[in-house]
Amino acid sequence: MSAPFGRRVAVVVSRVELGAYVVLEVADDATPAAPGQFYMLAAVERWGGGEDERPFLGRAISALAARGERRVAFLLEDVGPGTRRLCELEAGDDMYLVGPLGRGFVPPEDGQEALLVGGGVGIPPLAMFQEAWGGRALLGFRDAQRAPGASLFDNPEVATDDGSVGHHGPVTDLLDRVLGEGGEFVLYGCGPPGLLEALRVRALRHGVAAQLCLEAPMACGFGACYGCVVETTEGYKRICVDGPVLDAAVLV
Amino acid sequence: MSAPFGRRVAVVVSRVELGAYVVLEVADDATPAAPGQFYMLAAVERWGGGEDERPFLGRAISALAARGERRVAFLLEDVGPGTRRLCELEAGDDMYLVGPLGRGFVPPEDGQEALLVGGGVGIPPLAMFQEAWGGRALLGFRDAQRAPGASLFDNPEVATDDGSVGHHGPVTDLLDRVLGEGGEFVLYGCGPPGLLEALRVRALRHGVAAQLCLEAPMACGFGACYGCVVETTEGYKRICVDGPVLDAAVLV
Amino acid sequence: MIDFCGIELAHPVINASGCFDVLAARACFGEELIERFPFSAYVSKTVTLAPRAGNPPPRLWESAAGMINSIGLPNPGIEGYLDEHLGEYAKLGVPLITNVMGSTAAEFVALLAALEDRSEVAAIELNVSCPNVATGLDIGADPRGLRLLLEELRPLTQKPLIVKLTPNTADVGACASAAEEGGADAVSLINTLRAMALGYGGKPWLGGGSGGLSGPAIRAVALAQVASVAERVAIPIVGMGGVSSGADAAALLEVGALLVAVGTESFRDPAAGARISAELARLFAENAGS
Amino acid sequence: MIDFCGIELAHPVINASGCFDVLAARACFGEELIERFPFSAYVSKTVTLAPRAGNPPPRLWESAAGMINSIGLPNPGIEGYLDEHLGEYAKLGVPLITNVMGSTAAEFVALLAALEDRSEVAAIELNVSCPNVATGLDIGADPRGLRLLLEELRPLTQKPLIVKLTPNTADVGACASAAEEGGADAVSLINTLRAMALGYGGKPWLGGGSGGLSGPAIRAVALAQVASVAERVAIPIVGMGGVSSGADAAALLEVGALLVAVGTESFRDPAAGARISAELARLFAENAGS
Ligand SMILES: Cc1cc2nc3c(=O)[nH]c(=O)nc-3n(C[C@H](O)[C@H](O)[C@H](O)COP(=O)(O)OP(=O)(O)OC[C@H]3O[C@@H](n4cnc5c(N)ncnc54)[C@H](O)[C@@H]3O)c2cc1C
Ligand SMILES: Cc1cc2nc3c(=O)[nH]c(=O)nc-3n(C[C@H](O)[C@H](O)[C@H](O)COP(=O)(O)OP(=O)(O)OC[C@H]3O[C@@H](n4cnc5c(N)ncnc54)[C@H](O)[C@@H]3O)c2cc1C
Ligand SMILES: Cc1cc2nc3c(=O)[nH]c(=O)nc-3n(C[C@H](O)[C@H](O)[C@H](O)COP(=O)(O)O)c2cc1C
Ligand SMILES: Cc1cc2nc3c(=O)[nH]c(=O)nc-3n(C[C@H](O)[C@H](O)[C@H](O)COP(=O)(O)O)c2cc1C
Ligand code: FES
Ligand code: FES
Repeated sequence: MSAPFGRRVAVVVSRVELGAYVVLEVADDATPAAPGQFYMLAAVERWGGGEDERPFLGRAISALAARGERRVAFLLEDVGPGTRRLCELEAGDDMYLVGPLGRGFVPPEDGQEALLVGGGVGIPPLAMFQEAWGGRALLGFRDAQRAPGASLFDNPEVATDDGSVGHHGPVTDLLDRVLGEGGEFVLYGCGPPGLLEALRVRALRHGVAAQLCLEAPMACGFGACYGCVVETTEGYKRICVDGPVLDAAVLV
Repeated sequence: MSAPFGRRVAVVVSRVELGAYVVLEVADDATPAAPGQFYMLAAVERWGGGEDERPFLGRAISALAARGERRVAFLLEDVGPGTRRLCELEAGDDMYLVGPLGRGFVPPEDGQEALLVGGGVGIPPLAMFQEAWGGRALLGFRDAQRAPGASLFDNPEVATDDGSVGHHGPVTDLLDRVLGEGGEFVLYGCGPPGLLEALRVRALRHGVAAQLCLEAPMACGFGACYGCVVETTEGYKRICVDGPVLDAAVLV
Repeated sequence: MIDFCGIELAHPVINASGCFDVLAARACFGEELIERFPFSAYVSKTVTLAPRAGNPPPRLWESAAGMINSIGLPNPGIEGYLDEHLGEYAKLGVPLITNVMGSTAAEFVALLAALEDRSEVAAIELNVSCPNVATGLDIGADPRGLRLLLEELRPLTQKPLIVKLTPNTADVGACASAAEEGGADAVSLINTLRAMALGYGGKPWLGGGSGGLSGPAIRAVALAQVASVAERVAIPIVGMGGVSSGADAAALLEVGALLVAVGTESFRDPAAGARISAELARLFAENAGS
Repeated sequence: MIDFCGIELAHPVINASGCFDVLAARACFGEELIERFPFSAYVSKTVTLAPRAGNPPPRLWESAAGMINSIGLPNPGIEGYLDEHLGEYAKLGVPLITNVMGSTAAEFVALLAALEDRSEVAAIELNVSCPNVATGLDIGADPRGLRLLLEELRPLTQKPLIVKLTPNTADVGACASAAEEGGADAVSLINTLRAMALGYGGKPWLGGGSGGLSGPAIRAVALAQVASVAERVAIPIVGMGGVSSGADAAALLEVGALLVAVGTESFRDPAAGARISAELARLFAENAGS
């Protein structure tokens, strides 16, 4: 299913704060996104003029959910001028939207149990995954301001770096426990680079498959600029079109 | 009286729409401005990212009034990305302020009658003049959306281009009538280039003095860039430091 | 219809080389891309003799009103291009321009030879200006060398040769003039300005060390360079650099360009080419009316 | 304290030539300007032998994250400068650098002679790079000519000579190196990039026809040029171009500048120099602590 060609204007229909995160719901009647797909977003008004006279380019943001009809939702954390401006948007504001883009997760085969391992603002693709295909969610957050992100999941197990909510330590502690219990697992991961690397190593060690949702600075999101590459066993791959979800086995 | 050195942050305390214009009142306890002086203004947040990725530089805006204590007011018309952003500011928003800058009007001598001839968004220096030193206000506006600017004056005579309010025609019609009545006049003018030129010509013709408040694109407002020059009988003069008010006799 | 070196184009807006990958775009946007193809001709990304992997990431830096790229010309090499890409591009239904870069004159000769009997290729753009590869820059910045290169290449092909000039030079007009004297059929400019950004800890951010600046930040530089080239040459000019609206495109045409290419703005809006060409048509209609 | 060509400076931030007129600023801001003077040295606007009126207005165009100026070097000529300005500048209490431009070597010789016995002048900056005046550009863009000019000028003065390089050149490193070989004590860069804008009706907006681009838009170009000059010369470098924060200044120092100059940002914030130098000090303190 392909995305509409070009950038369209969509209206923000709701803005909800979820701890340190902001959830924006946007009216859009294009093809719904699949779990792991993303959109390139920009504010229609005042995109620019922030820190270092940025943002200039759109920002890649994962679909959080295709809630109900003709809606797409996003989870945002203010980490720089682009996400700051997006986080500011209110219901009624206009947003530019390109997408859905990229290749999302492949669902598990019968008999396999999906382990969804997410960190911080990397959770949206996994929340959407769980909604579509189920799976057991193991989530890591920095602190209690971010742990409310877990409310997007059914029966999540939570770890926080500062121990304020759930297990005190990295989410990989939870994963190691589950992997230790044994089973036919497939790992689905999304989060900061360190977490993805930890998942890749565990997938190798335990001989389980892992699909990882990667990030890189992106200029276009549709394969035009060759800017978002990651090194794989088959050379550089563009994360925006060959990913963002890649099999851990191809990463080097 | 000199302006504080540097750019300071000031808070917008009120925003009122006056027809097509916006009046912003800003809290500031520096030296009050004299009639004809101006400030360089910019929004603290999101200055940039508008049309053509502008605004970038501050915008020269005349003081409208030093109303009450520790306040300065401005009258704005949205004519481009800079004034658009300033017009958007609400009470509580931060603004960068440099000023007061430039040389304002010199009050009339005893026995002289000040004729204040203003056009459109050029009226603020004249409103401030009238508050300080009196004078008879002749004001021209494009239409009924702009004519409410006249409410800033005592006993103004109004002309509009479309005849919707007051005299149907240019404000110079009003002026010609008054000049025809005879008297010891001094002209004080501020408005679009065409109006200023018409005032210069009439001042020459009737042998009366005229002080004109000029405009030019400005980068700095404090004489640093040499960008805002106008040709005079003594060569190029910087409008920001040698003006904005210049004697019509020096203009060529 | 515009006659560009004997090629008929429906409107004056084409893509800038390396800023639109139709194969990837088609995978993302499906047939709508073809039906609403935004450009009146399609310019390939730079092709070299041997395949290139490109520079290590990170390859992008967002700067004030623009971006810096250090992509490093990844491409499948001329053979891969001819075997895998060209046939697909031909389905677009617009004239195709192949952009090539050699690090020596002999490489350019071989590239031209490989393209000569491919009728799908309507014209060839010679990239003598890429700031990421030392050789491209050196040829393009030296008028004499550029003329000699063109004199060598011109007899080797029937196809129009467009020279993509480097903006990183003291006198771009002299370079354009040298290209014209050497037999170039058109010139295109500007390529990206050499630029750099530091990341955390003060180390160069880009995997390639430095890169090229594009986008609105360079628009006014592009306008000046196109204007000065237009004063020096009679051959058609493809103007580019920071074009993001019909007004920007109109300005380049006003100072002497025949075509306008859109690069970075397509990243922000994949259909930017079509929007810009529509805005341009509207501006022309307004001016004709007044 | 920083030792810049034997001159002691309190911090590494100075003004860019032509971007801060202390006499006008003092009229606007009074004694506070002197008490809180933002720069560790004061660089004059370019002075020429004869007085110049400058270009006809309009002289300014606001562009994406920057501005284009076509001021045209108005100045009272070297005599007017010495008689009316220098004495006032001397009251600032910081070392003074006089920026001069000649359209021939002979003019530079005369300018140096006029400055030689004025002890208020700590150093001389040679503007061989102004894009508004053809000659300045030509000398600065050609390494050989630049070396010859320096060889001629170097013996004529005891004062340090800073060469303000032109950025509108193929290889700024080669120019810097030529200046060093010719005897320059320091180089400064970048000057504005040649640029243009059209106004209503498609006519050039600027009274001077074209102008120079400055501000954040050129920041990444400045960083690349300063870095490439630093690889070629051992003499001190004054880096400038789009500096608007301590982080921008730190990046220029990181790639090899000894001082940083602030131009356009002073227009937006007259006290920008002081803010940038304070931010820089904070960054240094943080790094020293970590
Ligand atoms: C497929 C995908 C999905 C994503 N999904 C989400 C999501 O659902 N929610 C969410 O909040 N985020 C998501 N992100 C991350 C988000 O796109 C980036 O964090 C984005 O760059 C933030 O922009 P910013 O302006 O806020 O921050 P930036 O200032 O761009 O900082 C973000 C990071 O970019 C780098 N950086 C800093 N300055 C620059 C510069 N000038 N140029 C280039 N890089 C720079 C640094 O590594 C920095 O840590 C996703 C990213 C990808 C690729
Ligand atoms: C001393 C003084 C006092 C002023 N007082 C007031 C006041 O009280 N209220 C008020 O509303 N205005 C006032 N102005 C006018 C105001 O400063 C200008 O209109 C300002 O430039 C508007 O900025 P903008 O971004 O909104 O519009 P711009 O887009 O800057 O357009 C304004 C005009 O600038 C020119 N222009 C267009 N594009 C550019 C560009 N890229 N670069 C340079 N010039 C361009 C055109 O002539 C255009 O008509 C005053 C000006 C001066 C000099
Ligand atoms: C990501 C990227 C990749 C580019 N790749 C090429 C290329 O392969 N060959 C080439 O000649 N120019 C290349 N360019 C330069 C563009 O064709 C164009 O000259 C430049 O970006 C200025 O136009 P713009 O400001 O519209 O982007 C590239 C530019 C960008 C931003
Ligand atoms: C309005 C203006 C006037 C300038 N005048 C001069 C000048 O007289 N002599 C000179 O050497 N450079 C001049 N410059 C160039 C600056 O010194 C500086 O090299 C350039 O602006 C880049 O720095 P910035 O981006 O911080 O402004 C001028 C720049 C501007 C914007
Ligand atoms: S973001 Fe441009 S190719 Fe991936
Ligand atoms: S605005 Fe800079 S000198 Fe007047």
